[in-house]
Amino acid sequence: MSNQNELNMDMIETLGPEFTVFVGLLLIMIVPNLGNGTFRVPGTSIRLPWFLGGTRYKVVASPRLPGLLAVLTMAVALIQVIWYLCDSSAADGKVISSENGIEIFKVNMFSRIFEAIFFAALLLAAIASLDRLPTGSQKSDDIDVLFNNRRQADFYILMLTSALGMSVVALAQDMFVLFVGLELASFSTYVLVAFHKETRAGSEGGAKYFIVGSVASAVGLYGLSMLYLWAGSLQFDVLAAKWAADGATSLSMMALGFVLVGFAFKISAVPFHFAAPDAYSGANSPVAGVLATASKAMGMLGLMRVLLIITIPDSTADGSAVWIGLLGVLAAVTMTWGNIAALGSENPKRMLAYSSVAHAGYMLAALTAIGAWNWGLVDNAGDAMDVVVAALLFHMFVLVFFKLGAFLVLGVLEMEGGASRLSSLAGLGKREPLLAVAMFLFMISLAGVPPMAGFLSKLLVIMGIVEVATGTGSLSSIADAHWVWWLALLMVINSAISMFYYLRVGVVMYFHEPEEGRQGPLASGASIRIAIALCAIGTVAFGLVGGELIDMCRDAAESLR
Amino acid sequence: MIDPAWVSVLSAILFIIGVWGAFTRKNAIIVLMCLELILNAANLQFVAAAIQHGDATGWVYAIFAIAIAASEVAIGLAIFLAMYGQHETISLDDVNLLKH
Amino acid sequence: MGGTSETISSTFIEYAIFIVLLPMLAFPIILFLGHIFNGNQTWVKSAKEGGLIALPIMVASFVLSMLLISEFIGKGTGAHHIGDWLSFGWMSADGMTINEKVFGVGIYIDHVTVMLLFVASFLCMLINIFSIGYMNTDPVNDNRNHRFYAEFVLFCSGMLGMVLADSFLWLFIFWELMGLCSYLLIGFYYEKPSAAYAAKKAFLTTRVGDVFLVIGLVMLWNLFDSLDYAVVFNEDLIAQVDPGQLQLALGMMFIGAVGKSAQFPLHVWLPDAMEGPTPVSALIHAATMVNAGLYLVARMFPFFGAPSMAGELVDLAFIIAAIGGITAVMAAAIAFVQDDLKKVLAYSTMSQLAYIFTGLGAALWLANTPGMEKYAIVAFGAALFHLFNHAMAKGMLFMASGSVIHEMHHAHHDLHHHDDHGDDHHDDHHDDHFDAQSMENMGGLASKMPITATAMLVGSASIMGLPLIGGFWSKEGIIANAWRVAREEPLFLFPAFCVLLGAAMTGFYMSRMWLKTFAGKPKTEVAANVHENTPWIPIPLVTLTFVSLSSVILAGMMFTHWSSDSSYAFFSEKGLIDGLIYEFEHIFLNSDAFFFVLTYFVIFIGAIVGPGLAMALYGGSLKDGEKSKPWMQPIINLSSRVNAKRGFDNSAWANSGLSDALKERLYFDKWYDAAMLKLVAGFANISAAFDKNVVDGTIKTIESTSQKLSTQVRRLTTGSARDYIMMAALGVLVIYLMLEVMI
Amino acid sequence: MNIDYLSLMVILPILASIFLLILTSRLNPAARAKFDAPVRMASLIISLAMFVLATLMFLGQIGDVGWNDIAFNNFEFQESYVWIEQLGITWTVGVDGLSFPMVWLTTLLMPITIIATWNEKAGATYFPLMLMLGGALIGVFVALDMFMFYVFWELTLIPMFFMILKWGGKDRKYAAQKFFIYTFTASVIMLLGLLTMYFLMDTQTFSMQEMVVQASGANGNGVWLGLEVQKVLFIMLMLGFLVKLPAAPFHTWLPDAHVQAPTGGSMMLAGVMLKMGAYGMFRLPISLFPHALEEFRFIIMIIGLISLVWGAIVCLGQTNLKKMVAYSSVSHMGVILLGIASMQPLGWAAALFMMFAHGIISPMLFAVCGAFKHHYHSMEIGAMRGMAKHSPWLATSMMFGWMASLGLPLLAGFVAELMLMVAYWYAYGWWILLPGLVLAITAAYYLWSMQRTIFEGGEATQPPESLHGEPVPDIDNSEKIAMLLLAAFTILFGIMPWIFLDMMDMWTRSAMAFLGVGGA
Repeated sequence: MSNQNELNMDMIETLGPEFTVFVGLLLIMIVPNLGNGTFRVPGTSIRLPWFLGGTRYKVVASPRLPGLLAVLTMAVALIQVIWYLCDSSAADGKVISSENGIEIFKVNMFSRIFEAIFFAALLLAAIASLDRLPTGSQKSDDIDVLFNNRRQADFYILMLTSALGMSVVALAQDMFVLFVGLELASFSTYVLVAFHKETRAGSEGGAKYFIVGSVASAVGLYGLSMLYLWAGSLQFDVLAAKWAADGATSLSMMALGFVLVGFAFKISAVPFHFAAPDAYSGANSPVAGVLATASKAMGMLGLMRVLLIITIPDSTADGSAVWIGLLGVLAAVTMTWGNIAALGSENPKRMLAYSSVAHAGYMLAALTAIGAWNWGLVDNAGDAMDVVVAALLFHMFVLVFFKLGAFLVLGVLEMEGGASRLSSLAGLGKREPLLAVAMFLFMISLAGVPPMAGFLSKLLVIMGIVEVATGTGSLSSIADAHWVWWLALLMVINSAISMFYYLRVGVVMYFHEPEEGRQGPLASGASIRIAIALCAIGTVAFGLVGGELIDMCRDAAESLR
Repeated sequence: MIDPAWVSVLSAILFIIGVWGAFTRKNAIIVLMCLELILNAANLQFVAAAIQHGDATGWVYAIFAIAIAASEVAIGLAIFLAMYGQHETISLDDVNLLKH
Repeated sequence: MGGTSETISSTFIEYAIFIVLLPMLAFPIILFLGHIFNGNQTWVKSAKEGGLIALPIMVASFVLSMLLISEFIGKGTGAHHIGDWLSFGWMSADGMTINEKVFGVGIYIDHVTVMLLFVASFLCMLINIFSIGYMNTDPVNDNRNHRFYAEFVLFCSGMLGMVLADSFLWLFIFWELMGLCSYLLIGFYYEKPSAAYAAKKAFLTTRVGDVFLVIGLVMLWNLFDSLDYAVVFNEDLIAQVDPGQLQLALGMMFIGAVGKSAQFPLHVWLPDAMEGPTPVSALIHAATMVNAGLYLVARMFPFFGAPSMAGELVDLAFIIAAIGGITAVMAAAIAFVQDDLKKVLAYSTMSQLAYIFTGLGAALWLANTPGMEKYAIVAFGAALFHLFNHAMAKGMLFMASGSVIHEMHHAHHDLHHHDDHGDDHHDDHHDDHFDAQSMENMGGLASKMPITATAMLVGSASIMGLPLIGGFWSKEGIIANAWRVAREEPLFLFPAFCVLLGAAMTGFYMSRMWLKTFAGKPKTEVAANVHENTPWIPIPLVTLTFVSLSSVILAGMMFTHWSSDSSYAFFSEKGLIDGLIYEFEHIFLNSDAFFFVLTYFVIFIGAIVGPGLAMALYGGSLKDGEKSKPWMQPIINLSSRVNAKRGFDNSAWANSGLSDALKERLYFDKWYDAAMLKLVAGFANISAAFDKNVVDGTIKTIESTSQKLSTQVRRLTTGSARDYIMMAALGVLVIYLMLEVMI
Repeated sequence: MNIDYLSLMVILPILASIFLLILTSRLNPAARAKFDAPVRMASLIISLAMFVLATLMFLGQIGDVGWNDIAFNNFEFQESYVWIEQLGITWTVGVDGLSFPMVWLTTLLMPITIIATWNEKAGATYFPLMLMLGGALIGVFVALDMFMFYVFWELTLIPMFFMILKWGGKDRKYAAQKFFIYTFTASVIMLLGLLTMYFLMDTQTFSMQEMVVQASGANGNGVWLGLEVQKVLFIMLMLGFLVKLPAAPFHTWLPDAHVQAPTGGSMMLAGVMLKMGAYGMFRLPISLFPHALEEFRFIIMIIGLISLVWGAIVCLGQTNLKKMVAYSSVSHMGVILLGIASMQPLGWAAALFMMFAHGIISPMLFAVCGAFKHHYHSMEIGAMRGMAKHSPWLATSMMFGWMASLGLPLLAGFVAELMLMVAYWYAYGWWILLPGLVLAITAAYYLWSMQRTIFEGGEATQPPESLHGEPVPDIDNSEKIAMLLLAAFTILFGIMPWIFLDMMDMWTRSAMAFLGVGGA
């Protein structure tokens, strides 16, 4: 493990993806503004070209440029991340610390895989957005009018800043750094959600998301301050040591509770999820997709950092984490609430939002299982954690494909004129068979039907839970299993409930006649279709051959310890 | 010198006021102000804790938090402005097109 | 009885399977050819729409059967194991070992088989001939006779297979096959709702019996681990079986026989089954299939005869006899009031089958009672001989009735054609205004249809048991043996009285039928214009007349001592003449005073009281100037005289409640229908509704409730950001409270 | 040459189906209609090839297998490949006396179904779905890896869902969802049971074969995993299979699915898909938890009885032809449970043969129903009478199918019923009156429906209004071929049941000996 505290090539290599994003950010800011602008040397009439402003060059004036730049940036960053992931020795365990030895960033498989999730989600969203932001505008109340040349750049800048913020969260070794990254990402997403500010729904969704989100993160910040009060540092290792030494005090519990509120909002766990459906329905679909995948993964990351690093009991200790009961209840309520609410939802985006709540419940259930990690685990207490964390990572990774994919399909419909009613999807099976098939794949993957990736991920999660619950594998009756087993049962039952609304999408697509005026194939949008195709391929491929990814996730899970 | 504990109490009071205000007030701007209250409560706590622990990092945290609060307000106001442009109100209760 | 049968080797038993297979293979061929050549003139004329394909097959079957019979009659039993049909594992009760068990398939022949085989193959062949005359000359059957012949040969295959089978399993399999054919043939005129109803009723009623038969077979299998006759009739094995269990098993099987042979209380299907074409009635519902139940009971004989079972199975024997007794009287009584020629015969069939059941019951009782075994063979022989006589006579009677109906119909058609000159002369066989089967429309046909009338006369006499003719020998035997048992066992007085009463009733209703049809003056114009001119039909009639008349010779051949094992000797040791003398002596000059009186009493009531009453009521001379054949004319004259002298008005009786009840068939059909409709169908409808509303309703309620719940849950998302924050705050509060509780 | 024929039989139809579906997906409806005939022909050829393959396997032309000597937990044509190494998941295929008849049946029904529904609309999509369904079904039967089994188990839902949804009747939307959700719910609970079992094993494995070895090793002297656990896992696993079977009271998805499904869907659903449930029971809970089976045999028997009796009684109250047949399926599936509960090799063999026989007979019933609907545009019993006159082929087929279903001797269904009765009486004595009663009720509802369809209908009865006065048609040639084939096989297996019964019998015998269950 090497500590670094100055900017050098090694650090750039270590933080390669982040630098890439940063460079890309600068490029998007600068490149579209390149022109034949000159500046006059003061006191002279000599005008030196400084290439900013003036008449912009034709190449850089292309409205597509910011998008392409963002896609390029994200693609490069993703490739870098994958490179690191495949070559685990390259960047593993590298720590960036401040001069007084405070660890700021730590690069390991765990953070890398989250970066991969973030970049993948944002890359797909960016690709999908390429066609969604046409230049020029035709009708005054058309959503397309929102996106003029200038705002192209804004949109992608925000995407890249959120990418940056998220990777900071992934890398952070200090709670406050994590929080700063979280805020950076959050602010970008607030604005992205409100990017439709010229529509009533867009501005409203943005405002609500902002209000609730910022209250949540403010509470989180307050929690941090209490933590700081408690431990005198916000370093993870310091906090963990302190926790191990002191155990749960009311101050630390309260502090951690507040911190968790901030993350719980991000993963939209009940009862912090209320703004999510509004935000998803107000935002445009790719952004909503990002919220449901990358943003959620970010919240999950925070939760895992706090719960699994700080508050996990010693592996030698006999017992479970203090929060296990709480998290168990939260998980149960969240998954059930989400599914029940989604059952009758007539707005597909809200439905997906509620389904995302339910997925948060599944993930919380998995975390709960980790809380029981010392349950009868004689051989190796850490194993269960690895398994469950790996399952969670896998789940969040593949969720990018089918959750975002589903939103992107709605995005295609939005380009035509809205996807806020289930009936917008009507007749898609006839109009766009491939899109409909893709959507159906996403839906059954969300529900967890083999051989989709969603099945494998859910299977892994349930396997993780069951493995923890069964302990050493000798039970005299099922009642002797840890109670998290019942969470697994609830989870499968919830999967069955969720089948109802996922299938309904299929039914609407294939059964219902299209709405008035929505006949024939949809307007072509090559890039969004490419993104959807990628999602579909990912959904099927990771379901059939997810082995490598599972390996990666396992490595990542081990590096968390 | 004041016992840092009292500062914590003060910050707790501020926090409670802030949270209370956040869900009792309809006016978005006032909610924003309540948000600031919560953030400032955190700042106070940071500072107090920094003194208590004799650790300078707390100060740094506070300064960062102020910057965050500032940008939060900027974003918030921009979003509310957009909202006002569409809904012609900044009452959070009246902006409920999206629900259920 | 008792005594192991001598197993003899045989050449023809190797080929016996073809007796069954030939007609079975003819089934698809006729069906297929009929489908292809439907309406083709060559097919209609030369092949008689399949009739002339079926006939050679049936002749071949008959010839093969006769060859087989010739090898076995009076000699012993034979078995030919063809192979294993099913083999399966059977775990012993301790769960330790799994043994291999099999259901075999093969041929088994003993004297019961021989009797039934002859009856079946002979009548199948004759009725095939009759059918060609009957079916192919009626336009209503055009273009669908091939279906008739196909189903006919399939039925024959079933009947012959049942008889030849070497295990109860295959007996049941062919039994069901017959049931299917019966169903199809009763429903031959599918467009008639009454035929459709009758077909369903027949199948369902027999099915009820079959269910019990299956259960009985299953029980039997569990007792013996086999259903092969060779195994289950082994006395050593029978000795190891619990008699109570065996009696239950046999009792269950008997219920199956009750259904198939139309005995009380599963008799309701038989009269309705007359909706089928007359050859079907003759073959299936009089001569062969209904005998299957008798055959099954006769097959049980070895169980009753086994020494280890002595005295254990008498209850079942009594039940069999009692069911027979009840049915004998009941059916005869209903036959009093039927006007439909075929219905009278149908009830007569029921009644006569009941006789045989009583006879078998008595025989089984005798076999099962220590000390009485020696009489069992006489009772058994009487029952089987009656089966033979009845099959021949009733087959003939039905064919004769078919002939009458056929000619009536033709006559009606001709008249009809003359009357309204073709403005509406489509061939509607089932003219609402004219019932060709009703005796009320007949009368005086003796002169116009001499062959038919003769056949009918001989047949009726045989059924009635007029001395020396047909059923006389066997009926006397049955009644005598029933009484023989009754003398030992008072319970048997009931069936014994029943059969005695039945004898008189038979005399009445058979005479009534013949007189109403053939004597007196034509009651309708149609009856006055009847001619007997259809080809093919007389052949079987004449043949069977001679068979019935020759029963005296058969009696001399000791048919009355027919038994299932080799203790029956074809042409008893004494030879034909000695046999005859023995039989005459035995019947008319019985040394036992009781039986001596009984014989003459039966002759008196059956041959004098019954017919005399019928003559008094229904007798009458032919139309002036018409003469029937000399052997019938005296009877007609006598009836006319009795009628004139002793005739009385029976309208009081005819209008009485009992008469109504009999016309309504004692309300059995009504009650059964009501039970089906009200109880079963009602329960089924309720069940269906329950399934829909409650079982499925639960699912639907879960669904709709969760939808409602969803609405409620989503209502919490009010749309106001303040509420969201408040919910979150509340949530946090709850969480902290929970933590306080938990920690 | 070493070809993995079983995997081929799974993969080939699925890949072909995906290929055909993608091939025509971008075309507009008119252009796609041109593909109907070629796609149909391609599907038929593929399915026929599979049938030939399976038949050659059976006849020993491929592989030279002694089918009647396969002992329990031994498999033929076994092949194994690593699938997801990280989880120990493999792609393992193999067949034994339990699964091969079902594989063969599936390959038999695929071409027959395609022929029977030759003129189905939108064939370019329909026939590939049929192929996919067939492939997935075969996948279920040949899978020897728990994961693979579950994957194919669920995969079968998807093509069937679309078949109901796109080609179904008026209420198809509801029926398709109900079908999917109901069975999915049960199967996820089964999945949880499987996973729990997986983690309780000493040596965790997804291989069913190794699982059975492990389980029987422990069951021999004690109870594998403990009786309590075994019972819970047994229930969880059985739940999934009981719903699929379906057994009362979980059967209500079936009538809806059947009534709404297109003919081909119904044929496959009744013919093979229901059998998945019974197959799964034998393959997993029974093979693994014999002690729990002993504990629950009476309850299983009662559930079977309820299905049997209730299904039959409800049949009697139906006025919809297809619904009646659907409930009769419920009734017949009860027989399988009775067979299992009898705990005799004979009873198990009866259950297996019932699966097989019903797999041939019920497609015929549904083909008849489909033809009825297709030609008379109505499903109500009594809407069309006198079929014997105007539609002799359909009438004959109906008569044959109905008779086969009510257990007429020498047709396939009888053998199973007879064997069942024998074993059942041995195990449960006078309870036999109830199955006996059902034999009569079954006859009653079939005869009742025939009386109102085949018979009657003289001059007085008018064809239904739905025909709009057009002449009443008999069935098409393609339907005739399908019916004839099904009838031929019904007779074949009725007269010569040993063709597959022997291997089933061998399986049940060795299974019972191996598991150490059975007897009084």
